[in-house]
Amino acid sequence: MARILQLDEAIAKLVNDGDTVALEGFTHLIPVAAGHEIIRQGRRDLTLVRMTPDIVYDQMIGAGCARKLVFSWGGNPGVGSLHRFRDAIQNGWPVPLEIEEHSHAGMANRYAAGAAGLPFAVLRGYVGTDLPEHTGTIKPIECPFTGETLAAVPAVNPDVGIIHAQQADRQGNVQMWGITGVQKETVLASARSLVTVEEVVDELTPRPGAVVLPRWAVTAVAEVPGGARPSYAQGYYERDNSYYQQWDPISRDREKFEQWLASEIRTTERSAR
Amino acid sequence: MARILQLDEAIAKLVNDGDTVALEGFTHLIPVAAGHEIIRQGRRDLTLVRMTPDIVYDQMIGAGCARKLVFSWGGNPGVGSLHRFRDAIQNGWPVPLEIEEHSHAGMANRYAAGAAGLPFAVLRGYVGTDLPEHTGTIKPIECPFTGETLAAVPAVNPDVGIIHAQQADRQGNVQMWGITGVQKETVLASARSLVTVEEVVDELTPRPGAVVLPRWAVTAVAEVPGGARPSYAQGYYERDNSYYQQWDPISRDREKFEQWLASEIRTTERSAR
Amino acid sequence: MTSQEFTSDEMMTVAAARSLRDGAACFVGIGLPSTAANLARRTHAPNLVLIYESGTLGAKPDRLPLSIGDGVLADTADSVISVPEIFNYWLQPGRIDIGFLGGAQVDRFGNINTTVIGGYYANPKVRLPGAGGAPEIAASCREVLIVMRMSSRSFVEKLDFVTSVGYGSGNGDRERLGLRGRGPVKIITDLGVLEPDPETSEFTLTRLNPGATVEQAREAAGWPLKVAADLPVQDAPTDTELTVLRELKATIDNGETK
Amino acid sequence: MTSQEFTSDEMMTVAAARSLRDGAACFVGIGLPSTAANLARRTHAPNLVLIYESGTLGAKPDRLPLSIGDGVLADTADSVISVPEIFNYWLQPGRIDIGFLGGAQVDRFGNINTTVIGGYYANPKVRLPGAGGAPEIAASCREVLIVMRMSSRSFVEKLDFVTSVGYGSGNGDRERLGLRGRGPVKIITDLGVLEPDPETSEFTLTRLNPGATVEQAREAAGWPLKVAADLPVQDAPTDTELTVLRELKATIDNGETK
Repeated sequence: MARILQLDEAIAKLVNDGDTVALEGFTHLIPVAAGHEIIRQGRRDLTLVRMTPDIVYDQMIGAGCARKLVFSWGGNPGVGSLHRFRDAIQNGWPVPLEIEEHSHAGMANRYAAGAAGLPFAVLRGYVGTDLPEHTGTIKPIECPFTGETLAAVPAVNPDVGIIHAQQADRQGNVQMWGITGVQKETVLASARSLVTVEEVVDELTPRPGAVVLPRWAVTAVAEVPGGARPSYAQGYYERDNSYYQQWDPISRDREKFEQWLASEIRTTERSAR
Repeated sequence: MARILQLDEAIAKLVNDGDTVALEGFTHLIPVAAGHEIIRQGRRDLTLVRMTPDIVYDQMIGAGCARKLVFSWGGNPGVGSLHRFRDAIQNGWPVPLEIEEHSHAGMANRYAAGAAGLPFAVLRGYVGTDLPEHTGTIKPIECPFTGETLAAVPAVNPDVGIIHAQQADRQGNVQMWGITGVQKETVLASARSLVTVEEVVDELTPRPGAVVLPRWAVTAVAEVPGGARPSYAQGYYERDNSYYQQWDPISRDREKFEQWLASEIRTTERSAR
Repeated sequence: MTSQEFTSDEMMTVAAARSLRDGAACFVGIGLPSTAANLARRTHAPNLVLIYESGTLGAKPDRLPLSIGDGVLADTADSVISVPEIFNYWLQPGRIDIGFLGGAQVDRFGNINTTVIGGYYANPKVRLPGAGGAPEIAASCREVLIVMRMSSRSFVEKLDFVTSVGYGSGNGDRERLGLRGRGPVKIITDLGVLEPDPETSEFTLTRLNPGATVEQAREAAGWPLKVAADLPVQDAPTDTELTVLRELKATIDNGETK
Repeated sequence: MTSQEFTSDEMMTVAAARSLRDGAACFVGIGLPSTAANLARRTHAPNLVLIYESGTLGAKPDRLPLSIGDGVLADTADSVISVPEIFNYWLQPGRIDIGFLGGAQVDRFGNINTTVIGGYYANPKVRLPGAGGAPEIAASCREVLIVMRMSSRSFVEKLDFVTSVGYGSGNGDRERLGLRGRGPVKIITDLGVLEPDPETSEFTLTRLNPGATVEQAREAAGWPLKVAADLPVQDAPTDTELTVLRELKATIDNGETK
């Protein structure tokens, strides 16, 4: 049954050093504030999972939270590379980063298998690519009826799944709408889950296209208005495209990044973004 | 791209003798009128697929349309047995009926695999039951990562998938709401599809919980008001519970059933139900 | 305790309702399970989460639903999802606390038959509806409650077909088969309640219904029924339970349907 | 034909738009593919179905989306579905007619690299974003259009990493690998259009852009580029195409983002 907590309290209770943690949100509703709180609390040795690691993962990796990244597309969308990610892979700064690389279809199926309580998923994928050579978690599997060979990928079952949604009610039922990506699967695949929301309301009003997570499927809810910035929350605020561009020079330079960490994260109670 | 047709025309074009045909609808939105039209047109040797064969399948089987039934729960809900179904299995009347029997979880996954273009699905199911002994389409499969044994079932890919929905627009986009069961999967798993609808409207209004099938994923749409009776269409009419009870004596008796066929189906252009 | 008369069906329904703890997520079939779950929600378990296999999570019907796909379930649910999703994302991973099962036959280890009786599979004496959701409810719910009237025709030495697994051929079988739920924790009957022996997993009469006798229960079992040394009598339905139950039943006119 | 000046990017976008037939279902990435698809929808292909991997089926944006997950896509879509569903129910079964791909490197068989350049996998010279949706778009769309600027750095003899498969090592490889889509049917470049040779599947220059020369194209290919005997020049963008394209581009202020 979901408990409604403060963000700092929720991260302190739910996220431990060494955990496998997934922050999901496909362009929309990225749980950025939760990622910043993980940096603020100094978590280490995390295995970070995310289909599309972008700025918030660049920040977490640059801050030294992660020892491994599981992903399918990593970049600053429309801008370029994630330089903290590259610095960690190529130079081990501030700590070495191991990677486990899939395709979107593979990652989506890994979450779906995790949500379904299955040890693996089957897909038509990866055939003829170099990914299986470098990624141990892609294996062939034979259809017991047709003999055809397909790809198998193991379930992802994070210790903690973190998403951002528009609303929760006071009982902790969660509602999100617009593009909802792989967020339901992330919560259902995870041993513990945190949903940050734009607002806690008395009652959820059913909406077209909404995804509802009942309170008994969620561990904790934290009210964090603006918690998805610089990504967007449909019905609340737009994407801050300039932030993505402004991130590039900060990310490129270790010193500028350290200054950013100091001023925007470590010395603030809650980041402005 | 969906064509909007008359029901008789759609059945004539889409359903051939010997086809595998799935009429789906889980209590709600059962495409009964389409089933009656299949009887009226005298189709034979069909493999009928349906999770919950109830009255409409009893009628189709009694009328001699089917040579095989693939299912997971067969009965007249709340009333008792399907006597035409039993007469066909036990006495081969009017023609012998082969059965292929699964659980709901197995059937739902067979449709989902069919919709996903996979040859099989994996589930935690059937373990310790007598079903695999009698159903050839249940096989063990080993997880290539954990070594665990699970159940595999082959995809269902009907020649024709038929469902009933509340609305389509004039382009053939379909919208249904309320309990939508396995209907999306049925359409997507099938080579051809027919959606009967309560009404064709100028524009679909987005609704909470609605499932939309775009026109390019549907073969044909037919406007058939009341086409789900005696089941119900949320927002249009209620379930006719008395019909289910009245069916029992008709179903029990070959002669009464033949009379019903003659008066309600064969001599009418469209059945009252 | 009540001063009113009550039927054995009412006692069964009340006993089933009492087995549902507040806040639990409960996989409900139509008929007695649905009645019991809705009774519990109106009495001691207002936060009981009702899940129907048609895809309604957290239904809060204001009358008894007439079918597992009744519109009132969709209208009042927290979320309505597809049938593949209900089985794959909700039942299979063991998210659901309690599942109800019934059947035509049960054996001493709580295995259930809802498929065929007599003859052989291809040409049975009685063809039953089949598996439906039962095999995976039996496998994956954290606990299962079986509700059946006792008779030597239904409580049998050997099932004609195993549709759903309880404890298989005894203790340890669930683990050996890799079934992750705990299995059936009670068989609630019109004569009393049976619970699995902690050593052998054999169902043993542990409680009698008011007015029922051990002899009746022994006669109604198709195997030599074990009886607990300490055999309390269940509390009869309270006035509140009976009143709410009868109000609920009055919300449906022409019979329950699946 | 137009009387206006136009850039080679504009020519590429127009060539890509023209390749989209009306009524087709098109899997669109952000940047040039999204611009081309929206241009086509506003010119010759009003019934083009735009599908974005974020889960929007049939999006009809009234401005260029800034990301594949732009709110305008959800607001205008026929249906918004989950990311697992878009890949499993829509892309994987071969329901989508046309997919767009680009990349850092392409080889003569239309295989693409978007993963690493130089060095080795664990310590590359350049770490690219990775696969995203590309491997399965390349495998499962009925046809693929590749859009890339030509240069000997990007049109290479040998890929540093195969992220997405075109024709593998030549004709027949897709069938051998069990890939069900037809594969890349065009590489649309800033100098002209390449199409696979029907015998060998090697990409061959089949059309030049206005103003471009065969020599430029040969120089910009990292392999000995084959050139069709008959080499027409593509029609320059029409006034309508240019006007609509520039209006579309004006709907975004601060650059396209994925």
